[in-house]
Amino acid sequence: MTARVGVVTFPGSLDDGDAARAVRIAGAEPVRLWHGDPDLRGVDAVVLPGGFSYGDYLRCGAIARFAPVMETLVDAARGGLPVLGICNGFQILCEAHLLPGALTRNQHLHFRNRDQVLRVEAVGTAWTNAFQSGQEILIPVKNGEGCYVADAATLDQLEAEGRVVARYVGGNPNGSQRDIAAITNPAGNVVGIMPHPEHAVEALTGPSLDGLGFFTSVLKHLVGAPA
Amino acid sequence: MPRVVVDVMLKPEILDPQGQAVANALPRLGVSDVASVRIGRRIEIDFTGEPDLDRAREIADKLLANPVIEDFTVRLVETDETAGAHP
Amino acid sequence: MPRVVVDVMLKPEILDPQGQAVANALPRLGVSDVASVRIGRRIEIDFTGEPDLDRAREIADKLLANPVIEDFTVRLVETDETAGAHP
Amino acid sequence: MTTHPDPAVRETPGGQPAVPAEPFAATVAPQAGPVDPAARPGEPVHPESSRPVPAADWAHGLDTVPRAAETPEELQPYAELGLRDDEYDRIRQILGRRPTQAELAMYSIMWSEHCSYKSSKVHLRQFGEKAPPSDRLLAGIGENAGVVQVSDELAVTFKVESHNHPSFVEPYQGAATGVGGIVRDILAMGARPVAVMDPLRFGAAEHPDTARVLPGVVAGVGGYGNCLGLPNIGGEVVFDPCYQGNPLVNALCLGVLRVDRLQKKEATGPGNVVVLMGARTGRDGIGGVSVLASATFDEGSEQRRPSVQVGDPFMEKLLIEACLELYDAELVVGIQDLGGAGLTCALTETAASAGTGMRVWLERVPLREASMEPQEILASESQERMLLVVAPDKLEAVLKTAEKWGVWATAIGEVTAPSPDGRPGRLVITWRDQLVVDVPPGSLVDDGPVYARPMREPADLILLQADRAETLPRPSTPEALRETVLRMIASPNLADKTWVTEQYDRYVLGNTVLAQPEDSGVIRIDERTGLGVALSLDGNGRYARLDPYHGTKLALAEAYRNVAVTGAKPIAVTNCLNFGSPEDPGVMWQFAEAVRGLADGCLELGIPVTGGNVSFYNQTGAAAIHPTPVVGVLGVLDDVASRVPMGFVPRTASDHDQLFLLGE
Ligand SMILES: Nc1ncnc2c1ncn2[C@@H]1O[C@H](COP(=O)(O)OP(=O)(O)O)[C@@H](O)[C@H]1O
Repeated sequence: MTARVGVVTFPGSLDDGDAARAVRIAGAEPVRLWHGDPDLRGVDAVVLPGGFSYGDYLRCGAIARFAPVMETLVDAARGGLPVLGICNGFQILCEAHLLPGALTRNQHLHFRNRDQVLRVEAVGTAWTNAFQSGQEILIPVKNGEGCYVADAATLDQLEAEGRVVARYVGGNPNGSQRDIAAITNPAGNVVGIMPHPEHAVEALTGPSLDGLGFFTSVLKHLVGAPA
Repeated sequence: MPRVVVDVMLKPEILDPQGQAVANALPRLGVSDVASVRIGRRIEIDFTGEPDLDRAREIADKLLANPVIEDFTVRLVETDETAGAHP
Repeated sequence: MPRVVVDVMLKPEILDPQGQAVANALPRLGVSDVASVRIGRRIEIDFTGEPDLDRAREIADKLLANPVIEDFTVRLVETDETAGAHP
Repeated sequence: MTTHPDPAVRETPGGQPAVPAEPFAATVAPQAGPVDPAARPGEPVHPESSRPVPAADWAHGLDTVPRAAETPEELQPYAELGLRDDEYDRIRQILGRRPTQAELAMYSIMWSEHCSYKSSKVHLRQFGEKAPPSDRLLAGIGENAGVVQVSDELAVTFKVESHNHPSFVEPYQGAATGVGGIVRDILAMGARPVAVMDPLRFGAAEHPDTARVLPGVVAGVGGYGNCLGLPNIGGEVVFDPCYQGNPLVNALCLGVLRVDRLQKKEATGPGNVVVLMGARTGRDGIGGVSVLASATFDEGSEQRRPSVQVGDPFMEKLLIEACLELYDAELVVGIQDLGGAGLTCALTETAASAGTGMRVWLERVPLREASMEPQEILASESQERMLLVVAPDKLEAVLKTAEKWGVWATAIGEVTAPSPDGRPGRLVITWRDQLVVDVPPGSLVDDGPVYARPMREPADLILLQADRAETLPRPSTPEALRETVLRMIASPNLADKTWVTEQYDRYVLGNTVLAQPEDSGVIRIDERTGLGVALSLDGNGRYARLDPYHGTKLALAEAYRNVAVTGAKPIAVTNCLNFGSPEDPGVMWQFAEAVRGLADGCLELGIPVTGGNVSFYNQTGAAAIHPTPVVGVLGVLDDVASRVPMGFVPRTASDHDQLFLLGE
């Protein structure tokens, strides 16, 4: 049976179609979820896509967090449902307190889009088990508010528990503390990542195919997961 | 030491999409008695010596506010009244 | 009618690149006596009825500020004191 | 010599038009939106003609049609609004009385250079006359944007437009709303916008004002385009002192549609409902019209300074999704974006193109500021709005869709029949029961002035042309050569543009096959078949200054080559003509030559101009910018996998590529 992976569309979501395409290319069935509908439609995992939900006004992700779908999703994530937040999705996960810390304005104050090398460090999560520990991958980064911040105790804890999923290599594009590009929750089912794996799944349109690993990981995870 | 606070707000006739987005979100938090929300910038300036209001006004005019679409006010505030001091 | 003003500032330990950019630009304007600049948000809330400080505090806590990185204060201001009213 | 247009004035029907009883007044506000006191539906409307004008309205200065008829000699600030004596006389002739304040504002906008193309029309005709026959062209010049069929099911639409002056005044918002405006043009054709490009020109790189304008413009283009989720696939950044004070901010949008989703702007079908959808209307970019139009009536008007348009890309994104859903459900009869001339342009163009009339209850327009007056509402350039024409039985479904996406949608009027004798209908607008506008819509859209402006080759041209490149000293020593190379590398015009292009999202939508720094952007438009299009925009003001005819041809040829080398077949052209004042015979000559060059070039290459935009008055005092025609070429690739990128592909050591130089 093919896994069903939900992709949530908020008003202002932009990479939702791309996330659904990546899910499809990875071999799963994308299921579109609507911000105003709390029903998760029985999906096996959920992607919160990139974009500017609610225009990113006030703070990125601040308003999206109160969408009806988020109420269900927060509970489901606490219960172990794999959730991947990409860019704006990462911001929403932090605002919803599923992940610690916050994403703030890039230090150089500009939106920046470039192809970025990352080092995958935590490969035990639901979304990164297809990678080798220490593997370097190339995927696009594009954000205006991607600078990850948290207090020192939180950062130390993330490091100690092996919850830094990926770091920027060869230049930090936004000033993120400790070059953090992606983190996970203690259970490893919720991952937030600033760069965009869904834009690196086809040779024709991306800088590599490295992004596909995130989507194949969750399929592998689901096969191994108890029903 | 008092600090200078510059408040920069969009002119009233200028569209404030941020404020509008927040106002539209409030009913979902169960808030229905808000008529309007406007969002601007609050800028806190600490001088090395005595705070200098005229100087601050000049900075605001040249750098902090965009006079085409924004208005600003400049005032002195005791430091313990400022937002940063209230955890 | 008085209006509620919520000031949201980054916590002191959080880096404020915008404030820093302004501080760095000041010497070029001939200003050398500014020690620091911090930039936050000023949010003006008009209620349909009586302004409700408790309600505003709740909105600020839930939505307007992110407690991980920001502090806020809530206060009542007479409308003619607000930035928008000063051309 | 300036020729005055032939004042072929239609007879004005006497008496008051029959005002139909109010059909319905429905508003939906965004689900979670605040209550808007100005959008109160369901108020009874009494035709103003049925009762005497209350004295109180006179005191308020509301200028109604009956009042205009009774006070023919009242002074009106038409000159301040940019209308000439003869143009004002013509309006009086058309109406058979003086215009009301609101009507005056409408004519001044619609007869402006910007909207009426009064100086360029006589030249632009060549694009149609010289265009090769094409069976691909589904919509051409005269529509919001040209539409070209690229497969049995799919068509693409593209257009480039300028937002030069607003971007000088307020670089961020000017550029942002420039992108927003062209995106709505594309949306109005029935297409999903899928990419943007931005040809930009600034003053000298080291000039202090460039440090204000350039970062703001780039942030604005990025801020709006990124937030809409449109990949930016190319553009230009050019520095030249001639653009100091007159930066050029042109924006192109590309859209894709199913052939059977092509939308029309015609307000057909009397009884159909006119719906305003999108943002509320505020005092944005009124350009002084309202203030001036009411100058003689209202002393307090100085406070209402004309204000800058502020864009809300989030609202536009919702508007796009809402419109596309309406097209798919076949819920609209006609649609038109609200651009430069706001409601005035949308109401008159949709009615005029169908020959119908329209009855509008202006107080139903949702307002941001309750104190706005009729002429302000009609002139407002508030962004993120569309005008829909909807069959009555579809109205509810339309309002539901708007509600789903959280945009305002309000029935503000209805389409009325042409007069029984076959003449087109009239546009009748009331404001709180008072008749404020009663005009033949065609008189604003089609019967504006047309000028054949005087033209003269600029006196300095001979001198400029005599100063030939061949006479410049050549580097003759290795040292001098090195010097030249370093100087060229250091030139801002040749420098790497990454600082700009990194601020744009090129990946969103996942169909970007080539983007900057490639010569052309390439977008896949059909994932199934690999069908795609290539787009390139080029212009060279310095060449055009030396020889506008050949300079324009060169721009066309460059864009054409850029598209061709990707492997695409060029099929259509768009253009944005940025010039100084048409009242300067030298500029007018440059313009005419440029248009002739482009039309001839397209004829030789066998591809049609499908649309474009003219921006005049890019000048400070007597100093005009270089004539700057920007030409865009679109090509088709049957399979984007076969595209040829410009870089050399790394090969294994034994397998070298060979290099050839083609041409002279
Ligand atoms: N330089 C040009 N070349 C070809 N067509 C042009 C040019 N300038 C304007 N047009 C056409 O004239 C019509 C009116 O232009 P414009 O007012 O910019 O359109 P809109 O009403 O969509 O804003 C459009 O169809 C446009 O394509």
